[in-house]
Amino acid sequence: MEAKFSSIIEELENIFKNCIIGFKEIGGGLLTEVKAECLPEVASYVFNNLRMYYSTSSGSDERSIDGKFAVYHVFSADGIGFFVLKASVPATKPCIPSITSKVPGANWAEREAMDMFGITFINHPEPKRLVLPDDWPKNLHPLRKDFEYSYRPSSSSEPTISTSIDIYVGGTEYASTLPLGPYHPALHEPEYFELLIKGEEVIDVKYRGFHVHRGIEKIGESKLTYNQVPFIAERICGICGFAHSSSYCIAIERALKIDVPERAQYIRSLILEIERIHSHLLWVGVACHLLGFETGFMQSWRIREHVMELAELLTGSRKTYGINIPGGVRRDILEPYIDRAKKVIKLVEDEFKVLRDKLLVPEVKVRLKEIGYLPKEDARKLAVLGPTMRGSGIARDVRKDQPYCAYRDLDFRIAVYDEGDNLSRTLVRIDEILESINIVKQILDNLPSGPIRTEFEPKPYRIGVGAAEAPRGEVFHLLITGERNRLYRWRVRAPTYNNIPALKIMLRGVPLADAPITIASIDPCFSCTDRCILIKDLDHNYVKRTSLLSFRKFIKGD
Amino acid sequence: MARINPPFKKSPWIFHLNTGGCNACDIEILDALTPYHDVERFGMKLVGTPRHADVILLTGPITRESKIKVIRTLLAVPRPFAVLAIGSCAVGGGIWFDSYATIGGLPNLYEEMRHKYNFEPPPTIYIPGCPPRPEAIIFGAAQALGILKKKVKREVYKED
Amino acid sequence: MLSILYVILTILGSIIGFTVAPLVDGIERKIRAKIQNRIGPPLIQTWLDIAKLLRKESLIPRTAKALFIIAPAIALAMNIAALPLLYYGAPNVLGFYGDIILILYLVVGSSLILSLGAAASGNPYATIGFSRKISLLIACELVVALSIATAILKTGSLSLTEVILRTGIAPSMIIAGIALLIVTYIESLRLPFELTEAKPEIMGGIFVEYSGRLLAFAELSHILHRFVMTLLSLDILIAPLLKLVFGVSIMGVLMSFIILMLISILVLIVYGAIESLCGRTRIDRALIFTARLMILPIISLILASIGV
Amino acid sequence: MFGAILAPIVVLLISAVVSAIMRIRDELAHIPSSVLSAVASILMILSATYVFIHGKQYTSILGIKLCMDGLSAFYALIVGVVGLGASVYSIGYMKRFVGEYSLSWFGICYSLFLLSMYMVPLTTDFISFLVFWELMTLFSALLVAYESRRPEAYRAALKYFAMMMVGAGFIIAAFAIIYNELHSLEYAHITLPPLLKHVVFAFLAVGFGFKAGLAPLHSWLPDAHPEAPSNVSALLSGVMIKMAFYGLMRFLFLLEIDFWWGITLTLWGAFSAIVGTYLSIAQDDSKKLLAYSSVAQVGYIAIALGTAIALLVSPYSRILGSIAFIAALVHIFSHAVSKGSLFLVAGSILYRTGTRDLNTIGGLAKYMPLTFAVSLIAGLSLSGVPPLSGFVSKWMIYATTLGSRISLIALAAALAMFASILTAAAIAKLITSAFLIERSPSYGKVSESPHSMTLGMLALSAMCIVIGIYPISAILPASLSTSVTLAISSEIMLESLLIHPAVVIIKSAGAFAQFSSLAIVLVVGLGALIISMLYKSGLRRSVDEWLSGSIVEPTPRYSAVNYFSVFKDIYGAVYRVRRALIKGISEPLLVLYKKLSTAYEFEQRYSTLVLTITTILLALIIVLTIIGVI
Repeated sequence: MEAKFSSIIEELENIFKNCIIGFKEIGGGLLTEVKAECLPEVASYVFNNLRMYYSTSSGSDERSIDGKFAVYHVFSADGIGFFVLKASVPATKPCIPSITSKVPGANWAEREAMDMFGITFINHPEPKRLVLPDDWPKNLHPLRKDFEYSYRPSSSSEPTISTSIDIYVGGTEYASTLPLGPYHPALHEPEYFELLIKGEEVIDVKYRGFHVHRGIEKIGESKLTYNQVPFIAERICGICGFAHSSSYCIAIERALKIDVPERAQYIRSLILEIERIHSHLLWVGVACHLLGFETGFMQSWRIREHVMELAELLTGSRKTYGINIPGGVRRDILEPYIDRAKKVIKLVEDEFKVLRDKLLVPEVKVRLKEIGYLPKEDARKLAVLGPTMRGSGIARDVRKDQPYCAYRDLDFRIAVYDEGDNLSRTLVRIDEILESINIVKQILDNLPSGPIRTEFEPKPYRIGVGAAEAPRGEVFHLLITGERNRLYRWRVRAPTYNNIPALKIMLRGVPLADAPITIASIDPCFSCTDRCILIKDLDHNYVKRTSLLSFRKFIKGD
Repeated sequence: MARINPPFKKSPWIFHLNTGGCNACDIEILDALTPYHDVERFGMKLVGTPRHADVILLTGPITRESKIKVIRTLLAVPRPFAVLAIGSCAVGGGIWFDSYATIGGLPNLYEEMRHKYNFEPPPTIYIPGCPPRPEAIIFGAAQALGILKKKVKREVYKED
Repeated sequence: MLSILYVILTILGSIIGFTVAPLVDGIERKIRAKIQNRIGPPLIQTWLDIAKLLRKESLIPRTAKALFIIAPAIALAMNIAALPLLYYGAPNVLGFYGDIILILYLVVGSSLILSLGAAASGNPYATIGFSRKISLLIACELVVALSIATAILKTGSLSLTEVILRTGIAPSMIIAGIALLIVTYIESLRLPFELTEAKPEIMGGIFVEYSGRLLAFAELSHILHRFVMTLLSLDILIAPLLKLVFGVSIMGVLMSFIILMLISILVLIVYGAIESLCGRTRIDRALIFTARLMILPIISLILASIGV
Repeated sequence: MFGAILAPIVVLLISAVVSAIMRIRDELAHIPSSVLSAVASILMILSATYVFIHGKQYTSILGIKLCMDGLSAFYALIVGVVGLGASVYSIGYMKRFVGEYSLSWFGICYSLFLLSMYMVPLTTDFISFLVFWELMTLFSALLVAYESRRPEAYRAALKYFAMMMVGAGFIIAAFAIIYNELHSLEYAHITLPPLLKHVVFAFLAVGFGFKAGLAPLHSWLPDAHPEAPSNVSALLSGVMIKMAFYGLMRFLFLLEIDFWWGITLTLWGAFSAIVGTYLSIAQDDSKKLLAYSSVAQVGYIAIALGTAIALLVSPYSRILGSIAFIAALVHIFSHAVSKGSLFLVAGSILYRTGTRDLNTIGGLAKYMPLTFAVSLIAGLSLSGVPPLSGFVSKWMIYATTLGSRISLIALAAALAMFASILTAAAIAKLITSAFLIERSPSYGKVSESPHSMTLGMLALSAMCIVIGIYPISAILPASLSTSVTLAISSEIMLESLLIHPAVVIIKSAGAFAQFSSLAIVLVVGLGALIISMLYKSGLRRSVDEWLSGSIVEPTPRYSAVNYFSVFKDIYGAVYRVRRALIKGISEPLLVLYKKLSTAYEFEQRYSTLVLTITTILLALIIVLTIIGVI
């Protein structure tokens, strides 16, 4: 790995001699430890001069290791691996310079670290709360190691909504606000957008998300073992859950240097592609629904039902398949099923091609064209991902750039459109469906034989990064292994997390009627974005007992 | 629990209320609307505002952030109405039943609403599963509406 | 003898209009379901819906004004009042000099009252729905006014019955009738033009705060409005032809009554089918479409003024 | 019985004198003038009734011969009805200005303004007509400039006055031509050579068009009406601008009417209706919105009058023509009461909230339920919703215009129908944004307007309902005055209508009886039935507003400026043309006007004096010039 990064290492050592503490190889990339005060310059150099694509940032409470808080900024060096910048500060004064002014995409990730770890980011443009509810006490940070995850503090204030994007541009005289959400028919998840409209034109938008913040990340950090995490990772999202469990597995396999059998790699790729097909078909349907085209919605979901059938055939369940574990997969695909799967995928392809021709009629195109424009440069700055990025003309795809599973051996192309409007994002997805069908066919034809999983020996304090191309873009997992078969730190970044801030650019000047479809055009998946699962400490299961008791009481009471 | 003979037996309009779920249940609900399962057969219709709703489909654990909004939504429904708690999370909080960011499942919410808002819980059907299949959702809905005759006697757990 | 038949037909037509309009809505839903490869709801579903809504409670938002409660009832009453004034294949005994204008004002007035009632809820979504509905109403009304002016100019009478009985087959009337039929489609807020409710955008727009009985009145009034407008445009387009073919004898009147009712149901069903093949348009595009549509009644007015 | 005619004059003169004396207790000065004006208004209504029953009455005062015939009586009736409402309203409303502006000054101007409006239709010769006409202009201008410390009001009055002077110039020119042929100052029929006849028509139409505020000549109206105190606005919009139609009706029929005059007036009216309503829906100022709507409504009257002229030319369509004439009068009446009450409503809002900006007020229906009810009744009446007065008059206009079988008139009628729905939109905007939409900060302390104001508004809006349900109450006086007016124009019509007035009345009234009873029974009966069902069931519950689950109040709410925005973009040819015109023509003029007005802005104290002197000078100059030229 270090060999691949050698030229970058050399360049950085020359320029930032005094800043860099050291380089270290990690699973899936290179870790560069820098002094905290140099962080913005190094990040800016990496982002602007080396043209690496920003991925995400993560805080970490490493007080039990070296008495420090650390921040990781992850960039993707396409074709080589991930480039991770690490800076740590003493626990007594957790202040780290912010890189948001240099790398705008880091805005949310830094604010999240602010919420969850209590790390202060110096010179952050919007140092506001992002993830936690507004009535959450100020000095309580859930991801710190000394926080008891099942602790539910009482409200510190009346519940209000503070919105996280609120930079109004000019011309707001007599403009009116219109709430969109949390329970709006255009959104199937609770999220709050506040549109500022003038007549029928949206002039600005505020956003308050993280209603689906269930607190995820601590389970792997505390009590779940490596093998249990994939199941909860799959429940981060009901649509692209398999991408989450896969990229978790990839990260841990890379961190612990496990060789996964080829058949398992192929099976993972197969399920990932099936997931992409059903998710994109779902999106096509929802887009039709938002455009008021109910027939399109019904027809694309009718086709999607075949894909669900296919998934059930191959994995045993319609979704949340539960077949991923570190080191391979749990369930093999039997020979007779492959023939049936081939038939189904052929059917899907034929029916979808008919639907595609019927969907892309001029009247639909008019509603999509030149609406929700996201320029290429803004897309890179905000580090948007997936079809949103490819619709703005950036030809990136984790499957090609950081190959994982069986993608190195498969033949496929990346769909890219340059216009950056809703139509191009739609076309990207439609092309990707056909491309995925193609990949599924290839895998079904060339499924190698052999074992499907391998055993491994866990080691503590290894860092691994894993990324998988989910339907909505790159799913990214960063993890640090811990003792007792458990994770020390687990950071999950879903694509929508990077895509939502782009909405403030996309929504400006859009007619009100097109606001829902523009929001939908990034295919937002808030449950991924809001993830952060904190799972209960098994040693203190009294909470569970009381909770169950109340449930029983409830049933009895009726 | 579900002793209902509601006026909306023949035309239950449903409102989809995601209280913090992972989308899997939500998508299975939408799936139930589409050609394979087509719940419009029973007059079911997805409506956009709780004002028009007869049945609330509730998915996901109730998170701390969305709690107050869920309460407002439940108070915005004209009576009589029924609630369908879909998926393990809605039924009892699922794997996040005791996380700091949630208050657990629907029963916990009811308890809080009883105390704070003097809210008498409507007839509620619990459909577990992660996610429940569309068939299960339709079955539960049919039971809630009394379209389906129950062949099993209702039993209530008693603590001795 | 004949005049008794006329009375009976008018009353019968009104009753059929009232009962069948929601049933036709059921047929539309069934057809839509078929196009979407579904089974669809039973035919009487719309009546079932209304019956259910009548039995549910109505929630009144604290921001609402009294108009919110009264408006749906008045709108419904206005639409019902318009029903017996229409032409049902037989000369309308309730008709009088100027009834066309009364019908128009009743129909427009019902829309106006209903949207004012929605705005009275104080809800911002309803306000946007209100603004859109009035915009669309104005745009449509220009076409309607020009078409009706053609019909009246052609015959010189302001009585619907006389207009129908006096005209033969005139190109200007046919063009005006077609323009009316198209504008009826727009004004009945069917799918490309279903902008005032637009669930994914403004959550049901003008209906967002209505529930229970009030919603039932609003829905019923909406459905009746569709029927009245459709029958009015068919009266201008088809009825003169029917009268020419069947005359005004007992059999002829009965025949034209039946055919007129069947055609209006058929037209409504065709509308429903068109609806299922369309996506929603935007308010600006809808208004541009309506503005372009103005060419038809202007042509018809010119034709009528040169006596064609 | 000359006492009947003279009584209001005497009372109003007393009122002016008392107001002048009340200068010593200025804060109460508005009460005697308002009460006496109200009494005078009642006397006007009585004298009008007397004339309707007993026929034409003559009298003279200071050597000026006065005559109240059917047409004058009809105008006296309108002045009386609107004057009564506005005067009662003044008792409460003028408290607004206590200590700020002189109430005694208001009392003088108000009484004399009412007096001059009453006098204009009573005159029998051109000179006294002009005198009272100019007095009416003068006193109305003084009332517009009442809040003289506000530069807007002062400028509006100046603009109004300047434009009226130009209009008067045209009228005087027409009179001069007539006098040249007639060699008498008394009104009498005259036959002019064709070219001269058309010139006289053009001069009269333009001259009175200025006063009526017909579309391209309207620009004073949306400035002057909002700036005047609201009770005066009601009189300005309700009565004064219609005096122009009195002039047209009186003088056009002295000449031999021409078919194309009718067509011209009709198309001009349609143009004014469209432009007025278009501009009306674009306003965010409650009184400006109403003022532009007045521009549209005088368009309707012009349509009706034009149709009447076009139809009366041919002997075959005399009856329809006279119905069109009646329609014009009924619309004058109907618009007077509905627009009058709407201006009073706007005044009440202003009185309580202190603003006319629709963007900043809202949700008043809860606090001012009676005002809201008045606005709803008057607004729906103005939009022509049955069964209210506006429907009656508009129905008559459509019936005659569409029934005329003249395609240009039918086109105008179609445009008028369109304008009518635009009016509805404008009124809906007014009602929605002022009364219905919630707005924060909500006016928690706003209460219903004082009793006298409410009474004035209710009285006027009650007339909307009365005329709507018993159209005969407006049609009877209108047809009586029509028979007289048309008699002046043609001897044959006089005989036939005098002998058979019932023909006209029953033919139209009978149909009204039929449909209004039907509509009333169905709408009111069914509505009441359904509402009673609702009340009985008890299935109602008060809840919070549904904002898609959001727990924050959307602030600001949908403000008035947002209404119909897309419509205004796409159907906005009117706005675009107007913008182009303003850029090309008005702006250079505006520069000149601004220079002039700054020149006049010296001592505020002397403003009224300067205004008066300028007026007289200007009038003299114009009269002399025109007479000298001819």
